[in-house]
Amino acid sequence: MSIFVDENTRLVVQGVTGRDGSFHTEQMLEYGTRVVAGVTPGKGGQKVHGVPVFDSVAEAVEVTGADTSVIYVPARFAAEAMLEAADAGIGLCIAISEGLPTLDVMRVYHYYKAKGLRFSGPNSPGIISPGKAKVGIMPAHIHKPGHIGVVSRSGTLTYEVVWSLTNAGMGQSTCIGIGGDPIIGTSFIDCLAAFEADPDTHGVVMIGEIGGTDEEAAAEFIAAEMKTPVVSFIAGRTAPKGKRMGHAGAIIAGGKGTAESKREALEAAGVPVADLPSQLPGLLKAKLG
Amino acid sequence: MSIFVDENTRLVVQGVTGRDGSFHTEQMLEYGTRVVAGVTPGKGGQKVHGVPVFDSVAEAVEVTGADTSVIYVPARFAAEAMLEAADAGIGLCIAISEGLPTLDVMRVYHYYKAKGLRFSGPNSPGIISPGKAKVGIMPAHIHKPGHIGVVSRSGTLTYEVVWSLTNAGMGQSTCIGIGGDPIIGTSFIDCLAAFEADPDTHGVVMIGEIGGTDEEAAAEFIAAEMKTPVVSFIAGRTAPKGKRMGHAGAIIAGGKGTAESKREALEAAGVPVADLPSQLPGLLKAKLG
Amino acid sequence: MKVHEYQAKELFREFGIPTSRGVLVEAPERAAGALEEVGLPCVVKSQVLVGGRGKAGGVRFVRSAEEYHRAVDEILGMDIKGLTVERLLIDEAVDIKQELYLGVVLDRSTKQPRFMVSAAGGVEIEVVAAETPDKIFSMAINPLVGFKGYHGRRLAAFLHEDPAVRKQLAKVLAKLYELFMAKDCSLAEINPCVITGAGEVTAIDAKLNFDDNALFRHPDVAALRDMTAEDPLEVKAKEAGLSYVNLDGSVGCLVNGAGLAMTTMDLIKHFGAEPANFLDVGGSSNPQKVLTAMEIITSDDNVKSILLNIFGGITRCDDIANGLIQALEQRPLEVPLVVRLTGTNEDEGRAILRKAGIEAGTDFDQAVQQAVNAARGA
Amino acid sequence: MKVHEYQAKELFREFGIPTSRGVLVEAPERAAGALEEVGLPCVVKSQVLVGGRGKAGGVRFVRSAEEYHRAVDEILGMDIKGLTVERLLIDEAVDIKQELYLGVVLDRSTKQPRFMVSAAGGVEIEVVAAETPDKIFSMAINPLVGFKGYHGRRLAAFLHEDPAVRKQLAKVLAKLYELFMAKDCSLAEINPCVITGAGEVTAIDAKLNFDDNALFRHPDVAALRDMTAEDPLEVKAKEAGLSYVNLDGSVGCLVNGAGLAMTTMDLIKHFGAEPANFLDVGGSSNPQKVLTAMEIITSDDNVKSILLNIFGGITRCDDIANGLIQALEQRPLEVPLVVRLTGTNEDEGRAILRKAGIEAGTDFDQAVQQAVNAARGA
Repeated sequence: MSIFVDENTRLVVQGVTGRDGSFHTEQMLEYGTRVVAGVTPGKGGQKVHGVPVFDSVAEAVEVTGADTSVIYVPARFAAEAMLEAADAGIGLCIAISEGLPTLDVMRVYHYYKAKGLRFSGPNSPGIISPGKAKVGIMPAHIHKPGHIGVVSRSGTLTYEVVWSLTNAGMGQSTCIGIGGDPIIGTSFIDCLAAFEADPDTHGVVMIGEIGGTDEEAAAEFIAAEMKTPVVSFIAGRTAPKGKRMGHAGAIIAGGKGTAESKREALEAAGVPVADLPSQLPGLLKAKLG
Repeated sequence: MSIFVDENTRLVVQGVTGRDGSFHTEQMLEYGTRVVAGVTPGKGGQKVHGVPVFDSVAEAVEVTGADTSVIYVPARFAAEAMLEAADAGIGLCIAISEGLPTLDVMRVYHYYKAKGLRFSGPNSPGIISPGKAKVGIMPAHIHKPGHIGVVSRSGTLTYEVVWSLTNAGMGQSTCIGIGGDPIIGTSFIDCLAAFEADPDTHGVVMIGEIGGTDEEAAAEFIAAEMKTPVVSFIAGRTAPKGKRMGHAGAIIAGGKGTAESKREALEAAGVPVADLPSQLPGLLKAKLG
Repeated sequence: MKVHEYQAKELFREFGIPTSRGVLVEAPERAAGALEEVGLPCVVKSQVLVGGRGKAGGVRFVRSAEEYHRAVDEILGMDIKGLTVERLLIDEAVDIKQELYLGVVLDRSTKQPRFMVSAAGGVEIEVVAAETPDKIFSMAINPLVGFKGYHGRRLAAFLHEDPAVRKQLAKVLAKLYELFMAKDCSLAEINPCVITGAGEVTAIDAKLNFDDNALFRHPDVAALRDMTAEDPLEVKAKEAGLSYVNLDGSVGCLVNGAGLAMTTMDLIKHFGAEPANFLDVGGSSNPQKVLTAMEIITSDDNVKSILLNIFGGITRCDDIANGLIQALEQRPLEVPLVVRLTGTNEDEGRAILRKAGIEAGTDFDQAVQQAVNAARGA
Repeated sequence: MKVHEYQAKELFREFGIPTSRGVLVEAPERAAGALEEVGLPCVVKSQVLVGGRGKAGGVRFVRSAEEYHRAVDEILGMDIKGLTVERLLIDEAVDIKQELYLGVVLDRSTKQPRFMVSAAGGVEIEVVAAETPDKIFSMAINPLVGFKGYHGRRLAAFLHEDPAVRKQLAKVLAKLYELFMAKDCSLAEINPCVITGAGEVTAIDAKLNFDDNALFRHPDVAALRDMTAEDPLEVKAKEAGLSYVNLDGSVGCLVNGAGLAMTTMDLIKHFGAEPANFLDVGGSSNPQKVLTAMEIITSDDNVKSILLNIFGGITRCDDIANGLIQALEQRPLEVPLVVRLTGTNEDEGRAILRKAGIEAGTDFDQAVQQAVNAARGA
């Protein structure tokens, strides 16, 4: 098993005719993901790497039965694309686009919540269940099917960690980039709960970073609810306060969101926190026994 | 048992210092309803018939543990009062006020839906579970505890029917006026489902009227989901088309919403429809066997 | 509340919806000036608050000045479904290539504004819905999020092939939604919305209904009310806060509550007469309302008997009784009165009436039968 | 993006929030005119984009013309936390009876705008939060419904006893929410918001932060950016679409992805040196970005070695390699360069570099250690 995406996922790519959308559609197809449709307003009727393009998500869903969407549209149109997916009956929307206005994402969040739907991201690398489906922009070859769940606020740092897991012989059930923005649709806790419920996930790597208090909340959740072993890494120990470190969400503000506070909370919850990403496979092996 | 309100209901009266609010607070107290608080902005600290008045619903909930609210505030402030109740954690809001702008109620509806809360009304007489609690404006003495559920879009017509049930010796589990506006918070189906789930409700009287297609939808629900016997009366057989009959919702528009269409749908679902309200107790007795 | 086509078009223009250009004519002497402004050919359109103007001969396309003046003469003052034509809209003749239907209504079942659009414009949408339902595309808009670009694109794509026309349609649809929400409409309709030979999108008719309950926050809309186009008794009732509909029967009725009032009408018919009116004095009534209600009912010459039917809830029976006594003092009745009074403060109410020599009953069926018999006997 | 107090106050006035009256002075010769306009006593306030101006001596209350001119002379050109004071706001002295704190922030955990208010205004809210948390009242606003009357009443009731003051506060809070949402703020703060002796509510300081991602739809706000108040390298980076933060260490780094860039910094420190910067070239990078990034890093004299650390996803290793080659052609390096390249199109990227004589590694820890050693050896 795996979480959120798998071999049954029927994917529609929003922004399929753009540079990134087209490139990654090809990559996802190569990986074996069932990309059933693409959407670009005004370009309905075209094909991209053999995938039929529609003018609207609603049409794409009607014709192809798509159930999951991935968003590659430019930042200023991305929130609307997410709303379009929700209105078209898409159950899971994975937003790769970065640079979305925060208040737009906030409104999208409450709309999805009201409808009981899920989105992940924005500003995320996507979700991959190795050997089953890849939805996003992560390089495929670093992954390997297996039993470790990976959840992270970062993109490339996740690849780093996944690569070291794969090199250590530890395949992954599902790897999720939840996104680096202050407001995201799917939280650490959402993913941890899903991993906990997945019998095929035997251990979890959680990669946090400075900013916000989601890692602290996750620590509480792990202590209270999880039997699956979790190990962690927190980026940003050397980041100065008050400066945004690239990700809109990676900022130590009002004394909150330091790497130390997160590390302390996690260690108090029994989660080993690595100094270097390269230490994670070892910590995990020790935890798994 | 009963539905929606009972002896455990802790009621806050919004608009408690107004003419209607104050009068009906006294009536509800006399009936034995646990009116624990009143709210009128700017009048916090006063008492109305011994009930403490607060400036906000949030304070009222904090101090008194109120879980249900009833709204007597003027139409143009009523929608906001309903939102205030929702934000204060009130689980059921019963709106008596009439004349609310429809788009206001529409927004309130979607907000309540998003929060998973329930409101009833507006433009309704309220809800009474005879012998337990009365929340609204219905005259108490016409009711009698028993096993018949009554649900109606009307106010006074409901009293008429309840009175004839009482006179026929058939007490009521709960009587609900769902309101006469085009958009209401609690539908016939919501009430029918609740009555169906209530072991103490042995039969149901559903009182519809012209306008909309809620009675037709209810007929489908009854046919598919209900074992409890239902009888019905539909008001407005003589109403001309295109003219609003008092209730904002009572209008035959675009050929839809006639009394005949509702009657046919109900009879097709096995629901006897009375010609006169006074026939309802007899029809019900026959159904209950 | 309904408004005339010319008023709806003014609101359209305020919200940026393109409309045909027209001039209002309220008196024959203005007709020549209007023609000069609009030019030939043009369309002479009666402004009445009722559907089916065209079929009734109230809309005429004219090519010459002679035709024009004949049309003005014939249509101004014409009777359409009981309403006298007091105003004409002299509208430019648009080069129509295609007629579409665009409408927004309030969808009661999903509690959302719902767009209905069709490429089969120019006819009543109910007819299209009944005969060729697949020619209508319908889409509800969640009001918490509003009308977005993709809604407009989807609707426009159903209506037309041409990308340039689609773009214009999407814009018009967005504006129509904005107007619907901003002005508390219950209906906003462009039928037909035409595509001209030059590929321009234009509204050549316009229909807007407004939520009466929201008029307090739209004084500009409330000011558009055309009292002359409404039944004077209904206007008087509305001003007094009463719901009143004038009907053709002989039994006048004054009832509290819309449902009970409708049922009272139904029972009058059931027992063999016809109701003269629907009248709901509303909840929380004060004596003044009863006074006005009695005035309205008694000013209808068809009324042969009056039934006062009250089941008190938020309405108190003593208030009703006081109002009735005052009304009878000011204007003694010339027709029989039957009173049925029960509910909140019924004892107090009945006592007040008894002092004035009126015996109020409590049984609904009985009271209606009495009123019906009284009307027949008269 | 941050703006100056005087700019924030202009936006306050645009949204109807009462503020103290002030005049901006950017050159000493304008000081006399400003004094004439504002009058005595008044407050001379440095306009710098950093907190703690007061403690640093950048805000002075003056009673006489002499005091005023001395203050202007001393504060204009003053250094406050590394920033030179280029502007003064000469603000009227308000008769302060009470100082409140009113703020709206984005609450990340509930994903809603959150009001924080306190009757203990005039000091940093973080201090109040840490020392006397019960003096703060906090309330989140659901953005789908917005700020309603009851929100304002509840917040105002916490802040003050007087009904007239409460009414004013509720109005100011509503306007502050409106501004926050309309202009895509991430922070909107009035500290202090004062109650004057006459019972008037006035903002005498104003702080607004804006969401950089939303500036495209607020050209008026974007125009307020004070480039002179920002690090010139950071400005250049921002213009090129790069995230860059200048730091004090010796190992310059160019990384794709914020998380990996932060981790690279952490590892540099872990292996015994200090990072010279944070630099994320972002996703979907083009060669031009790498070129600019290299320019920025090499223009920092503290840099003793450079680490290029790329793990390709949406970023393609060949794009990065091409950008690097171009950069090196335009400006040969004077410090050692360590390249670590892996991920999407890594073979192509590595081949491009190999042609230019650069051997790229794949191991993260190893690459950082090499760069640290290189910086130390230099």
